[in-house]
Amino acid sequence: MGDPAGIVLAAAHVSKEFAGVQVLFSVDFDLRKGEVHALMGENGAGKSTLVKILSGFEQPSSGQVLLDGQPVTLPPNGLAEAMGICIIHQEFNLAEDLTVTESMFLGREITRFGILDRKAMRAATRKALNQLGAKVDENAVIRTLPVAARQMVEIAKAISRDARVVIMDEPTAVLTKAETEVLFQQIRRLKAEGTSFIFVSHKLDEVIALSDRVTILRDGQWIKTAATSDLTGEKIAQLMVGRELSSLFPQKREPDVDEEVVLEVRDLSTAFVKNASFRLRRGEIMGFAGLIGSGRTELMEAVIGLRPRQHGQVLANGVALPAGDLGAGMAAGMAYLTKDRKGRGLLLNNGMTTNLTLQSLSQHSRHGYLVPASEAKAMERARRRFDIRARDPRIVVGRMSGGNQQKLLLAKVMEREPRIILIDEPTRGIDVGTKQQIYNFISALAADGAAVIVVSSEMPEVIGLCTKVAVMREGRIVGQLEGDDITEHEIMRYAAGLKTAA
Amino acid sequence: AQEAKTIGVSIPAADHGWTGGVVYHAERVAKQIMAEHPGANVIVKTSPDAASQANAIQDLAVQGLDALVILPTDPDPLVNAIKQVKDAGTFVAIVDRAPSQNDSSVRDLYVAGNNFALGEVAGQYIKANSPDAEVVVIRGMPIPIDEERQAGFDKGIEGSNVKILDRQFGNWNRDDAFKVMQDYLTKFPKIDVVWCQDDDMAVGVLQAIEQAGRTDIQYVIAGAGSKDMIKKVMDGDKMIPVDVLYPPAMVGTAMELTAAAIFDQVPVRGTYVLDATLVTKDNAAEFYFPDSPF
Amino acid sequence: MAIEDTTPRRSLLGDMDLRAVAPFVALALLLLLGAVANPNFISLANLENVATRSAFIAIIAVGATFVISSGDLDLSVGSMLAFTASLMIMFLNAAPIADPFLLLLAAMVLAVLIGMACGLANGLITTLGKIEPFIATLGTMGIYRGLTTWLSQGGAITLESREIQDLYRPAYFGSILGVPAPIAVTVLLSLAAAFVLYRTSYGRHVVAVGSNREVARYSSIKVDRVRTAAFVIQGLCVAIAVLLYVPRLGSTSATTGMMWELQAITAVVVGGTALKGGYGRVWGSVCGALILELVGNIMLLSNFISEYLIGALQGAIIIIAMLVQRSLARRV
Amino acid sequence: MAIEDTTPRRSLLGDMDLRAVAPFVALALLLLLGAVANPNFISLANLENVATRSAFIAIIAVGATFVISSGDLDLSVGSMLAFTASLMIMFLNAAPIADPFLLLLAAMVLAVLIGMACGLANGLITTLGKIEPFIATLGTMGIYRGLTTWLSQGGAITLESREIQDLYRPAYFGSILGVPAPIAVTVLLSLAAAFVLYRTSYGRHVVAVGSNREVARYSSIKVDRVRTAAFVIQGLCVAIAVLLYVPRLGSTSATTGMMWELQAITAVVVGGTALKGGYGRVWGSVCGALILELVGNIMLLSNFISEYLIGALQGAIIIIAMLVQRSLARRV
Ligand SMILES: Nc1ncnc2c1ncn2[C@@H]1O[C@H](COP(=O)(O)OP(=O)(O)OP(=O)(O)O)[C@@H](O)[C@H]1O
Ligand SMILES: Nc1ncnc2c1ncn2[C@@H]1O[C@H](COP(=O)(O)OP(=O)(O)OP(=O)(O)O)[C@@H](O)[C@H]1O
Ligand SMILES: [Mg+2]
Ligand SMILES: [Mg+2]
Repeated sequence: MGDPAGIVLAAAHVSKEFAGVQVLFSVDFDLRKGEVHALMGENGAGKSTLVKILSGFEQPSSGQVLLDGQPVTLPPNGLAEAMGICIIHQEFNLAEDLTVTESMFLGREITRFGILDRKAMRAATRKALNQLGAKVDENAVIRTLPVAARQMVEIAKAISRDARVVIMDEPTAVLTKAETEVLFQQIRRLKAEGTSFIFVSHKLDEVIALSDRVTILRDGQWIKTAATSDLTGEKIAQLMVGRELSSLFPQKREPDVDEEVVLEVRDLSTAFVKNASFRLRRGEIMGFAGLIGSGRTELMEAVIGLRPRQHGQVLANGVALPAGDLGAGMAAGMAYLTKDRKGRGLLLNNGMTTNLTLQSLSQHSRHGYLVPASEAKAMERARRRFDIRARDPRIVVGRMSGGNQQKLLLAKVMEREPRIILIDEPTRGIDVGTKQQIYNFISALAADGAAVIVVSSEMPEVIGLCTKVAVMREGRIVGQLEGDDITEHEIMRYAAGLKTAA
Repeated sequence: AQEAKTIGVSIPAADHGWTGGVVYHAERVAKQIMAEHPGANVIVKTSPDAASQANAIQDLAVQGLDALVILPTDPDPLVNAIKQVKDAGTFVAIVDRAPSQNDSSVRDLYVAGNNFALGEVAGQYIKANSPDAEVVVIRGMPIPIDEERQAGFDKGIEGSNVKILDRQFGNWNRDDAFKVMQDYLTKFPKIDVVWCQDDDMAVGVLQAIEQAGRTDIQYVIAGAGSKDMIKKVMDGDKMIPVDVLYPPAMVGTAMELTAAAIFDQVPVRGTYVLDATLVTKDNAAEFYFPDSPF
Repeated sequence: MAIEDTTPRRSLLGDMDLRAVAPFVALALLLLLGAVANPNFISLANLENVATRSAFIAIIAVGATFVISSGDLDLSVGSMLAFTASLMIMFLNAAPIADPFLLLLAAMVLAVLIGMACGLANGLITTLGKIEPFIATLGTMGIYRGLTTWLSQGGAITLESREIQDLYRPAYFGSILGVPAPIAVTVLLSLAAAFVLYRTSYGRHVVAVGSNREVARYSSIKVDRVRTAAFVIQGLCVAIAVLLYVPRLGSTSATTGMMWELQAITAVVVGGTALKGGYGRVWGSVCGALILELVGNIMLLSNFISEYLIGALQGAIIIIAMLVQRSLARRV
Repeated sequence: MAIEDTTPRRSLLGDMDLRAVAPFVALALLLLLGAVANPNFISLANLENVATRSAFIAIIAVGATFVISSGDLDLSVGSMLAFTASLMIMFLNAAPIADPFLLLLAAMVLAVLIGMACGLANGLITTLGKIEPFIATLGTMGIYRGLTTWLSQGGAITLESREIQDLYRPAYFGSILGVPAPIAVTVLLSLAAAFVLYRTSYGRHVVAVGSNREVARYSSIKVDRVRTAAFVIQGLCVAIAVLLYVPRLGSTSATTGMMWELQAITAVVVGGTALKGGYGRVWGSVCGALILELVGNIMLLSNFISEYLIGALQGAIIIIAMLVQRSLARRV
């Protein structure tokens, strides 16, 4: 058994179309034993589709999947796991009502004499989570977990299954650097044991650090497969986008010292966040860094009014906002972009336009009724502004590629033309080309006088974009950095608790 | 002073005109009995279906009964429950609807409303007044009471040329009867007589006929004796020349007999059959109670 | 991902897109079946009868479309109708206003207010009380029906004044430009409802709330308010049905409107609205009500069917209608 | 965030965690209320009566817990009971086997098979036909009830043989170790059901399917099979209820078991199971059935309430019970 070249899993001339729209064009791909093979490409290039085909969740329209050199038809719905192929989907695939342990073993419960062996399953779950250094309670119900913790559950589920091939579709999109590091250690360990990985990511540095080979797709076409050592970040980006990329981040622009303060948070506490205070000036881009579960999301949601606050004040343009009143926050020109785009951001069963205008309908109504033409115009504008690509304009949002969903969500939030913008993970799952566009966009907003908060787990993003960075740890703002102090090293020291502001 | 005695009265819930009348009369007579016999405690309970009526009987028994008067929603399923009470030595009176096993092992007193006769009297009237009529029938709900009425009706028209065009269920409900009648009117170009065996349904039937503007229908025979229909008979309404009496007051009769049995030791065991009186213009005034809800 | 294709383009004449046509095809098939069963069936008079009497369920179903699209359910509509109609008749009987025309007008306003108040109660119990709508409205169903029974003391509540009756009759039996009044009212109401559901922010919010409450909340939609308003719209529709019901039989009892809630919900679902919310079709619901009424009509007009089996056949036909609808919807 | 803390630890005695205690607290409050209303209420005889007769709804509700947890709904249970019981009685009356004991045994097996077949039909129509369970089972509700009407030709079907009746009586009226048979059956069935729901892969799959069909499908769970099996379990439970129903009432008609579906669903939801699926509580459902029965019992025993208002009060009490349950659930 086994291909001479040690090729475990391969795609040969694989094409795929959905309802007449072709998304993959005769793509070739092969995965060697014990390698990490990165798959890269713009949003909508077809990466997720390709890995779904390689794990049986989709069948190719033409072409073949080869396992150990033999053509196979992979069984659907995760049954390919029995053949040693395991996948982490780009979007979460967990039932909210189940516990972590129940999710880990769903569909392959351990039983003794037909009775669930719950103890054994709990222990195995604990072990898998510990390996990843994840502080997630194995008895917690998925519904109560933050996004990143869910991702850790997904990862734990996949790597605990003794698979020969593990496919990870953007596993690190919501992880911070620290968690990513632990994950990479585990991948390297398993790789040494002979497991093969397909790794989909938009984070170039991760790809270069982890992968052995890289395959690049563009618009559903295979472009290049090469050893990672032969490539650089710029080269990959150029191959993906099809053009030269200049520097990713625009020039930083420090706002004037006596520019007015548009947002002031005083001593705000929620169930988890304690005594957070910060100020945001007109034209400023402020970053929030921290580890998973450090409370950044909770703080932002309390500021905008999505969560009750226990005490503290939020002043927008000097006016105090009532607690827990999102409407008031919005009326004050604020907007919040959630990180959980599937659960809280977009209506997956509706079209793009419905989603785009959902929180700005008043702008499209005349005498109380909606004007479809006006909505269509807004959609057209958003499509150009955020480079939203959908090959079928009537597609329901849930079927769009992850990155394009993110762009649509960004467009939705920007529709109201807010002046104080809180963005949680602005570029989650977005390709480098578009990232650059989004950074430019944020920068332009600030230059235009808006104030922006960027909550991000991507260190370069915080460093490259922000003129001020707050670092959170266990619900508290433990440090604020400005100017040249904003370095990866400094941020990490605060985030890890090695340093606290006086 | 008289000793304290409890009479339990279990009747169907007031979910329809006739049963509404039953509740009215049961409560009326209950007050009356308690006024006449200072020691009497009469408890009236209603139940929507057989199973819950079986429960209600149990609940009454728990309170310690000396007598039980029951008008069963559906008699057969209640036999076991009634027997339990009877076996405990309680005086039992069954009203209106007889179980298939209806002897002294089940009850002491049976006040029979006569469903068979209700159908029969209506049938006989048609046979006598329009022996060649083409009749449409609107039935109630598919339960034994309705079946008995149909059998009685068939007996009543036996030997005449009366032709039954169709029988459909109107669920003892005005709106459903309205629909069924509308469809009959579409289906049959000529209808002479409608037998709808219930006054509630007659309301819908009359409305449908009026709306269609059809003049071929000679009359409608309903039944039970609601005040609205008796009034029509009294006023000489051509469409409602007669009504067949099926008085909800029979529950009161049974309660009075039961009170007599347990307080005054009057021997009232056995079967009392009520007539299904034909109410005509001449005797209508006797049966008109404007204050009754039914 | 549980993604169904809910096509976004809708014109004012509603959801007449390819997929939404399915219930109308089922309707057409039924009409054909009816024509085979009995030649009288296809007569204008019969079809007019059927359409006219489907008006009650259709009007209630239009309201139910809002409640169901927003992800809720209202089981109390039948008893709400009985309750509202009873109060309206009692008001007319009490005649606190001498002028019959003004009295009638006042009674109609009263009915509308009562209907909306009942809807509001349902909405508040469901949203503020955070009780499953199924249970909340099962509870209020008991309450409204119980109150009706109590008001009627188990008997009937009948409109007494001949004058009012004659004045009011045309509201049901009259016609507007040759169209029977109930049909005209249903069409106008549906137009208005389709407008609200497809062409206003509120309608969009209803769909968003039914589709995903969290997404709606994060989009600064007042979820509880939208849901409650849908219940109030349902109450309004019930009141409109009452306004047509009272002139028809002029009387209510404890059985008035029994099981109508199930019929209304069935009409809505047969019409293509998803019970889990997030997608509503006003005209589909009206079509569903027509289908239900036609099924009963065909049964009665055909001569082959034992009266005992009618219930069974109705059940079977509903299932078949849904299968037809589904397989069509999948094809287009 | 709409985060509800669904505590994860479940023991075999079910879902007796802190939050699941809520319905039992509501039950305790009702017991208190009852004791105030009538001194006879708290007597052992009365409580035993109530518990005994809540058995029908409790047993059906245990089955409904599976269907509802898996995200479906079965409205046909009441008519399924009538249909199965009718066939069982007709079989006993036809007496194809001479030996009464064997005859009875055969009839019981037959009832179980019929119940399961009815459940299977519901499951297949819902899953293969891809019809909303609400509509699919509303359809089969009509079918089963219609067939019952037809079998009884509009009348009643009554168990004739005295011998069989006497032989069968103890199944309902007898007791096992001093516990009335229906209570014993309910407890044993609930234990078995709790075991299946909480301690087997199948139970886990039911909850997963109810929580998120797509996730379940992606976890290589045969979603349709799990859902259909839940319907079959529901059918089995209905059949078990029939086995107790026939010795108690010995007779069926077209109105047998009417509205029981609503009672069973109410019991399940009052017991804490979520109607949208993904979370089931067997013991909660049994407790819910007890609550419903107690409400009726208290009404009957208290002598102040107008007959006409009972329905209204029952509705109100259900809403109050849910409010109590919810506010408790939120506190703990
Ligand atoms: N089930 C589907 N039906 C219709 N179109 C689909 C479906 N799944 C994917 N597509 C389309 O296929 C194209 C490729 O999507 P895919 O998810 O593979 O992109 P991707 O490379 O993973 O992008 P991203 O980086 O944004 O995740 C997109 O245009 C998407 O809209
Ligand atoms: N491991 C964990 N398991 C369960 N809950 C957690 C965990 N870590 C933090 N939380 C909870 O998460 C909330 C704070 O997380 P929040 O999402 O605000 O943090 P964050 O910094 O935005 O991180 P993330 O990257 O996860 O979004 C708090 O309610 C906290 O109790
Ligand atoms: Mg992707
Ligand atoms: Mg966060």
